[in-house]
Amino acid sequence: MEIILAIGIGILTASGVWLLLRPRTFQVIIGLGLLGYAVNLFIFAMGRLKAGAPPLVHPGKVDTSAYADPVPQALVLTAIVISFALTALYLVVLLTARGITGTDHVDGHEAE
Amino acid sequence: MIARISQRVFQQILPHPILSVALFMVWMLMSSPAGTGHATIALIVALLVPQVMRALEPDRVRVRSPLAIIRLLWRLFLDVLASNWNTARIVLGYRKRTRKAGFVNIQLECSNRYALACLAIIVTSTPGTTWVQYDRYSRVLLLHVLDLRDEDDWKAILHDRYESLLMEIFP
Amino acid sequence: MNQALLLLIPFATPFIAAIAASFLPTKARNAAATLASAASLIGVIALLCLYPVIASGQVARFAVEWLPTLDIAFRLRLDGFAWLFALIVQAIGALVVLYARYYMSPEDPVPRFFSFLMAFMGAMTGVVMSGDMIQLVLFWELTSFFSFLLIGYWNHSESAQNGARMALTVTALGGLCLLAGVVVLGRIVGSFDMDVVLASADLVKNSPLYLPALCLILMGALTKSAQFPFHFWLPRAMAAPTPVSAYLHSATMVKAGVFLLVRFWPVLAGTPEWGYIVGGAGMFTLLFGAWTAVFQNDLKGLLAYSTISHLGLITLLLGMGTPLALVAAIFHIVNHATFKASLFMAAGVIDHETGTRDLRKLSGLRKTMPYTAALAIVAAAAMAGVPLLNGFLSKEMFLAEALQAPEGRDFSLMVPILATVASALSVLYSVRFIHQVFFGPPATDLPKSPHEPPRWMRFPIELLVLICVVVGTIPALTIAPVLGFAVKSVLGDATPYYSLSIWHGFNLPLLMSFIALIGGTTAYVLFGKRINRADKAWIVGRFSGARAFERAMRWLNISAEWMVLQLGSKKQQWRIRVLVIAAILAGLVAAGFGGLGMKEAGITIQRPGIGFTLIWIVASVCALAAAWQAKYHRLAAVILMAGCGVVSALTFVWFSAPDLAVTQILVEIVTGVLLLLGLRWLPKRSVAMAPSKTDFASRRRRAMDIAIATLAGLGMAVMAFAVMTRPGGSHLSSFLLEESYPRGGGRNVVNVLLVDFRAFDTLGEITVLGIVALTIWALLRRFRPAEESRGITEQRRVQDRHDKQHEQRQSGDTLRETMLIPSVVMKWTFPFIILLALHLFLRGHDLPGGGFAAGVAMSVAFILQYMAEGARWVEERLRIRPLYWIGGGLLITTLTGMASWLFNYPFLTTYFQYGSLPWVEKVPLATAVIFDLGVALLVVGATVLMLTAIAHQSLRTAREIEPVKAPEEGV
Amino acid sequence: MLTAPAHMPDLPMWAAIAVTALCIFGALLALVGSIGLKTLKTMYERLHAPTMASTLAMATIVAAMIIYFSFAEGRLTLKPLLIAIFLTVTTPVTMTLLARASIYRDRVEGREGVPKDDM
Amino acid sequence: MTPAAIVYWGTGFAQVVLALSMLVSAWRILIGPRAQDRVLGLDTLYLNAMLLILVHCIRMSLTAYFEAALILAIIGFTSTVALAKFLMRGEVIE
Amino acid sequence: MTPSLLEHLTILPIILPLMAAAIMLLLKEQRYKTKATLSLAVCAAILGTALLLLQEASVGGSGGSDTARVYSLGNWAAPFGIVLVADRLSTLMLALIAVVGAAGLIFALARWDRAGPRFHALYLLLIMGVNGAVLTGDLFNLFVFFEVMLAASYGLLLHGSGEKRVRAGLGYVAINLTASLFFLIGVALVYGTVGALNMADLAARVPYIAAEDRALFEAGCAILGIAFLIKAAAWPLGLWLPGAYSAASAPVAAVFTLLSKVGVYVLLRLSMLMFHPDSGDSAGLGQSVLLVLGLATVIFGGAGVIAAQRLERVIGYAVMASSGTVLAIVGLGQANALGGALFYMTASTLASAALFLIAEILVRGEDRAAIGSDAFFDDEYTDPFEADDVEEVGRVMPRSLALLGAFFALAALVVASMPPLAGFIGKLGIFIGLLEGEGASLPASWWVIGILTFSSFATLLALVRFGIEGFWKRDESHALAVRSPEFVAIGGLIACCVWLTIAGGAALSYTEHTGDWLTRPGDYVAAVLKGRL
Repeated sequence: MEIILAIGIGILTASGVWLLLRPRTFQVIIGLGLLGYAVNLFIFAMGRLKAGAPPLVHPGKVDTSAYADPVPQALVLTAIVISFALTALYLVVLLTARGITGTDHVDGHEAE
Repeated sequence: MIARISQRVFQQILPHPILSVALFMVWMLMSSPAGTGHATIALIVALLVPQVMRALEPDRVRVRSPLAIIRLLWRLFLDVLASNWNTARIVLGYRKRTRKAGFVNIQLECSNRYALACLAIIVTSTPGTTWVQYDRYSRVLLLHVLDLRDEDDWKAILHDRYESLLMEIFP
Repeated sequence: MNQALLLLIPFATPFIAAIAASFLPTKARNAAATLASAASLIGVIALLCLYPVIASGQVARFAVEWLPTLDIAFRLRLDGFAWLFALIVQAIGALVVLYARYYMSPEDPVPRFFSFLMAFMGAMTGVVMSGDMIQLVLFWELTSFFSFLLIGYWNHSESAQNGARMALTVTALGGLCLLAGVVVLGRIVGSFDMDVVLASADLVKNSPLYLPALCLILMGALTKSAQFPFHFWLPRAMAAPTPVSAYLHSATMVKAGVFLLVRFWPVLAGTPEWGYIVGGAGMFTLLFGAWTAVFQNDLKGLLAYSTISHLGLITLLLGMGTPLALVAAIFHIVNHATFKASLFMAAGVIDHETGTRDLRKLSGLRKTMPYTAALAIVAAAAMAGVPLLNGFLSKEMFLAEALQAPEGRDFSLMVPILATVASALSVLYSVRFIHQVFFGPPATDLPKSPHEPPRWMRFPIELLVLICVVVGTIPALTIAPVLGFAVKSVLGDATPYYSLSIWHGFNLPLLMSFIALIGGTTAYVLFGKRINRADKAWIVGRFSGARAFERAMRWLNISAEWMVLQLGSKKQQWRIRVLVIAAILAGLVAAGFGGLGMKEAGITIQRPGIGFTLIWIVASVCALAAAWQAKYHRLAAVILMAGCGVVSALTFVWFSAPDLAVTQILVEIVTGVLLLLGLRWLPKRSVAMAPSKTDFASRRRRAMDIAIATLAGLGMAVMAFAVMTRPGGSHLSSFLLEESYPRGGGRNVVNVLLVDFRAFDTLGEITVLGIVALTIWALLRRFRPAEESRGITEQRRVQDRHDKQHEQRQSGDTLRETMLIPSVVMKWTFPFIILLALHLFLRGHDLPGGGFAAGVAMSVAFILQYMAEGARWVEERLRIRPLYWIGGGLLITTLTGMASWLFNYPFLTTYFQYGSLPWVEKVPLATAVIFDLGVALLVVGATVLMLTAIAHQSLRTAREIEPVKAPEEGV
Repeated sequence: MLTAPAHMPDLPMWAAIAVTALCIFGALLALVGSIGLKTLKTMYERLHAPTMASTLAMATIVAAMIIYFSFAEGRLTLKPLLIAIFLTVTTPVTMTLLARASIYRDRVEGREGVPKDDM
Repeated sequence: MTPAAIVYWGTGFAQVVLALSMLVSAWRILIGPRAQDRVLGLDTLYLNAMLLILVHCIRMSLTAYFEAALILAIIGFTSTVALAKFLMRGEVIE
Repeated sequence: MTPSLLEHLTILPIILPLMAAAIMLLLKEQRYKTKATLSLAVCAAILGTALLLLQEASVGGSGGSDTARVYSLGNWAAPFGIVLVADRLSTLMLALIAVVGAAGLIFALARWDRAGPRFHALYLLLIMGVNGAVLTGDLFNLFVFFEVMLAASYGLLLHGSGEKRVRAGLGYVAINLTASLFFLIGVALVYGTVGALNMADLAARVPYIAAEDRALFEAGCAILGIAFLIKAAAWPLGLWLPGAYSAASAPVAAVFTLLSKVGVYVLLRLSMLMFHPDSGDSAGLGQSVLLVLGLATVIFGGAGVIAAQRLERVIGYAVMASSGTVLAIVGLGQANALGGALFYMTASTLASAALFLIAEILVRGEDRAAIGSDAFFDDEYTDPFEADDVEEVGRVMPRSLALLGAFFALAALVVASMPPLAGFIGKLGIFIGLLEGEGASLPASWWVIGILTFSSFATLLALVRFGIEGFWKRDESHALAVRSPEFVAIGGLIACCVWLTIAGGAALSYTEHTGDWLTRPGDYVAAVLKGRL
């Protein structure tokens, strides 16, 4: 399982980074989105993988090893929200830039 | 007079009684295992949420003939089974040569939006038929059929099996 | 009056006067002048009052603590030499003020002038009286700064601007070096206290840091005193008003450099390094300045180069390193100040009265300005070293010292010869100055008809010339005692015997003096005409320090630009590439190139499941395809990205993170809608442009990007794998799992984390969401879409036209028909989604869900309505005020947090109780629920605001562009 | 080898077999739907394929879930019905919209095999 | 073979089949050829994902993941609607 | 103020602006007056709080009686919940933020707050984010506040709109989003290997990390460091800064000077906490990188200052250089010089904020191309002896211009760290600190001194050029319209610089004790964790 997820994270990262380095704003936003997934999964992976053990505890004595680590999950939740917000922001900035500068190049003007 | 007032009060409190019932049911299902507490909440929800719907001004739903609904559902169930079977066969490559897909134009009679919506759900829920386009003025429905053996056959199926029942339910 | 206060007066009064003057009205000429002269006179008086103390060989001190941790204090220290120098500064200052009162035009806003002048005087006094090396540097730089302001007083004149800037550039650079030098010196000595430093000569000279300290300090001194090769700023600084030149460039600022040399003489002088550098610079400057001065056609230019030359002389003397030379140097400092200041003033008078300073135009002024002529002649004679004037005395001492130059060196003979030549040159330009200006036929083409200046404008010159004469004739009665304790304060017990008498008998120095006098005069007679015709100085005229400086500056500028271009880039791609490479490198280097300790950690791997593998193949394919397609098939990229999102949600499900899965799915949906809303405003990118550039460079760039991307992916994969395969679990998570229910009141630990343990994170997170929504909304208020996507979309145009072509149809029917069925369903899902949101909200604390999920679900409900019926329709019916939702949400969360203050608990402390209302079974009643409500409200508001802000653009542009007819032809 | 993980509750054999069979049947049907999505020739034909997943496949899996959790939790659990209800209601929306959109696009681009109608 | 084991392994198999089904629909997204095909592929992907979650619920004997599936069922269609509307009208909200 | 409220003092700088911003969202947009008043009140309150905390921190003294004020949010003690920590360093930052923030706000009241919607709310939220970032003692919470700060900064950068801002915003947002991703990766790795998020907890655990986990942990820290270096605008990661800052409206640019300093602050805090000499195998991690990059940043900033063609860009590069200075000192690990560096940072931040404000007034309503477009010394010098046509009569400078000129000169002196103002003291503190003890035998110390001197010189050169352009070459047709709030804002900042100079002893002693405090991370850990581990 770990190897699959690790490879998956790697591929998402690679695709994201590739897009991040492209000259078109839309490519960049998609790249940021993919990187966002990769990073979220990466944080999630830091809690180790445990199937069928959601951190929903029962009252009483808790066997902590029977549950997945809740901390990375909480961090990922926050990260998801923030990356959603910032993706939206970048989208609007890129739209505005496209409108004002007349190009969708990341520099705001076509490369010479 | 009193009756009318009470009717209006009733309408104020329960603008969409069917919706309220549905909401109550759904809430109970959602929060199962549900005890009295959830029942209370469900009641409150069922009373309050439809008030929001007032703002959206949907057409009022009037439903008659609950028996027809059950008949419809049963018929639908059988058809879903059958059409799934057929479609699966087609997908898996049986009858590759003889099959012909195509569009069918069907003149509909009912114009009630809810009836049409139900029809659309039915048509789409049965694999093998897809609701493509409906012209409001001519009431012509464009249907796409995966296995078009006979156009008239389809027209008949739609008319007799569903539309009539739907017109019974939504007058 | 106590001593400390007396010390403070000459230092502080000028500054007070400067501030006071700056508040005077612009035309208050007399008031400003009075103020300034009063200030300087007070200073003079205070200094004179201190005379008995100083004359007795004491050192007056005053100290205030300033930076105790650095052992730096504000210390005033007045010894004999400082007293002499301070007196020069203050007294000549008073004279210059008087002179300037008449010199400056009535239209000039002189209060500013006097304010700067006083500030300069204060700074200069500060330099002189500093008892702390750092403080010295501080005032040193202040003199540079105020001289900059004074030179640039006529700030609209380009030469003033350039001159001021050059002066500041050179002297400030020197000052910075001086600072470094002083810090090093302080480091050697262990203190910045001047007394301590001056007493540590041996320590300094034996230190390995001596040479750097010396070089740095000399940089400061030589730049300030306009020594070669930093001399060039001085002539340019002549763009200043003449009183400024008279003050700064003869008597004070340029003397600061030699002052510094004298000050540190006991500590630094006497080594070969000192001799070579200081002496060499002085000698060269002496000759170079004198030679160039000969060829100047401008009065002030001549005086400027002469000043350079005389400063060279002083520097040379100091470089010799003998006590007697030091005496001569100090003496010449005083003499030069008097005659040069008076000459500058005389030049100013001439300029003022005739309107020109050009030696070639001026002629025969002795007729019209006899009195000024007489004064100028005496002063110039002092400059030339004519006997019975003060210049003669110090020059004699100089020549005598030149003969004493260390023997046994190859050039020991050179020094006296060159000194004589320099003296002769000095005679030459003095004679030329006098002859050209005052003798010969009266000039005819002067801009103004010359006459004597006002009485009081001449007074300062008279006074200074008087001093020249008095000192020159009876030195023993006038200057000797002062010079005595000044020298003693520097040399202490090493003070040599010297005699200030006019007549030492026929000796070699006298002979050299006469050779110089005669040689100079003869040279003028022989070459005077040719010199007048010369455009530039012979031989050295081609070399221009200013041009070299300018070239250096331009080189600096160009190389800076080059550097910025080479070390940076305006291209964003480049910048991001650097970031990514940096991160990869950082990871690689820090992790020690793969030494992740996998083996030692003990790997525990779960066998990969086929299903899981398959869904990740899906995600990988989607990701790679999205990377491939994003340029030309944006929609495809969005869809593919959504595919990745689904898989990542599934992964969360797979590995026990239901909350994450819920949130991920919800966010996925909203992001999708958002991107589509945005896509409407991005004009199609035509594939035709695709193969525009596939040249080598771009291919290489792509290859590099692929390499970077691969490396980054590999890095992440390896790190993720390395962490995942080692045992996990932290004390943090154990605590949270254990305490979540008993102390947080919730079974869903993730939710308890979000609303209780780490509620502060959530508060910040929703704030981000709110801010972003606000920003988007603000930005879109002035949105101007791209040219190509203005107006209504192509699809709509086609469909509307179709509707128009058919009689019974109305515009928009196509849409209505299309949405007929969907809108029914979408409308009726509204209450059910509300239900879902409510459900998610209420169960959040115990089961997956929570405020955020509820909020997003709720906003999706709204969006569905917007999609079903259009923005206008919805907003006519539902009054959504997202900003209020955002504000309200924030307020609720914050107030919930603050409520715990009432019970004297920290912010965001939650309170919970398992309530048992009579007919409702156990429900958790936690304040966290209210907090979560705030979260939900804000999320609804923010999400709806973001989406509708973009959606409204369609309405707006449609409104704006409506009149424009769509093209009629063709489908 | 075939051991159940500890978290699985016990349930009668017939129920287990029913649950398993329903699940597998549903999954296979969904797969057939997806295969249809891949193999069928035109867009309109492909539209039919996923409907199988959203109707019968969904229904069987929901049924499996109801059976399973009714036993696992010891009481009738109808919650999964919600999925059936909502999915049935919402799927047609996407399908009809998609069909409408593609027919519009085909017409505008003048493709073959599409009823001309009037556009 | 306990009943539980049967269910566990049976659902495991079902998951593999569903994942395979997702892969096939992803193939459709990938090759298109037209935008609507991709949208349809995505819709199917969502659907399969939902079914996968349900099966996972059974397999893990946990209802905790059910809400994720429920959300997909109730509002999962939003993104497809948005896509379809974008194709049809060129804009999502008018 | 009741005693109980005093306990909550630490959190006020965060929630006051948040509350005010929330209330402002509920107010109609036209109610500028109300909003302005509210903003001012909040800024004043923050300033008051900051000063109170500063007072409290400075009383601590150097003799080990220093401690940190720890505020446990949600009443959850340190390693488990989030804590705010107000120690000497964060309090200093807080005060700096309060002053610059107030000045920017006052300046904006003259006209900028109406240049776009919801200025006040965004502005206050930015302040909130910055305050939170310096106060928090939790790594992930730091991320959240960084995002608050950045999100607000995106909004404010784009405030007033216009092509230039949008174009700059595009790059700024993309770069910072990337940086945020790095931040997350770093935090995740740190958690994955150490299992802690609280900074003090981390610091306590670093020495005991298992050898096999250390490489991963350090990789996480390194990536985290890259993220901070991006924010701190270290070369070559901070190339975005001059463009972004110069595009922003003046009051925004003024507060932006704080943002890069927050990056510096975090680097300082974390490297002092986690990689101090006693922290086992990780001691001194990344210090040499900080040193080299810091010096490179100073050089690059110096070159940029000379090469820049617009005053705002000059200031932007100067801000970069000042970040680089502090980074280099952190990297050098010379505790003695830290005090000077902190002092320098404070002074230069104040002054560069003032310069941004002045720059905007200068270029207001002027043709941009005309200002400073020429090369350094554009053509051959006009010889003062050859220019005949110069009328030798000074021009009357309008009071506003003169006053502004004085402000400019003072601010320029501080930024260039020339005597006599505060910047000089800071740099002097650095120099002297570097040469104390063994520092003088390190070649790096000498490099630092040389490069810092160069950057001072370069800054002076450039600022003099622009001062001449802006004040001396100004013809009368471009009269300056300066409103009183603008004067108050600039004057206030300058007054702070002057005060820092005069009270240099006390201030420097504060920063030096802060540097000293930072070298004793054990005390910080003890204060936060209260002995619990």
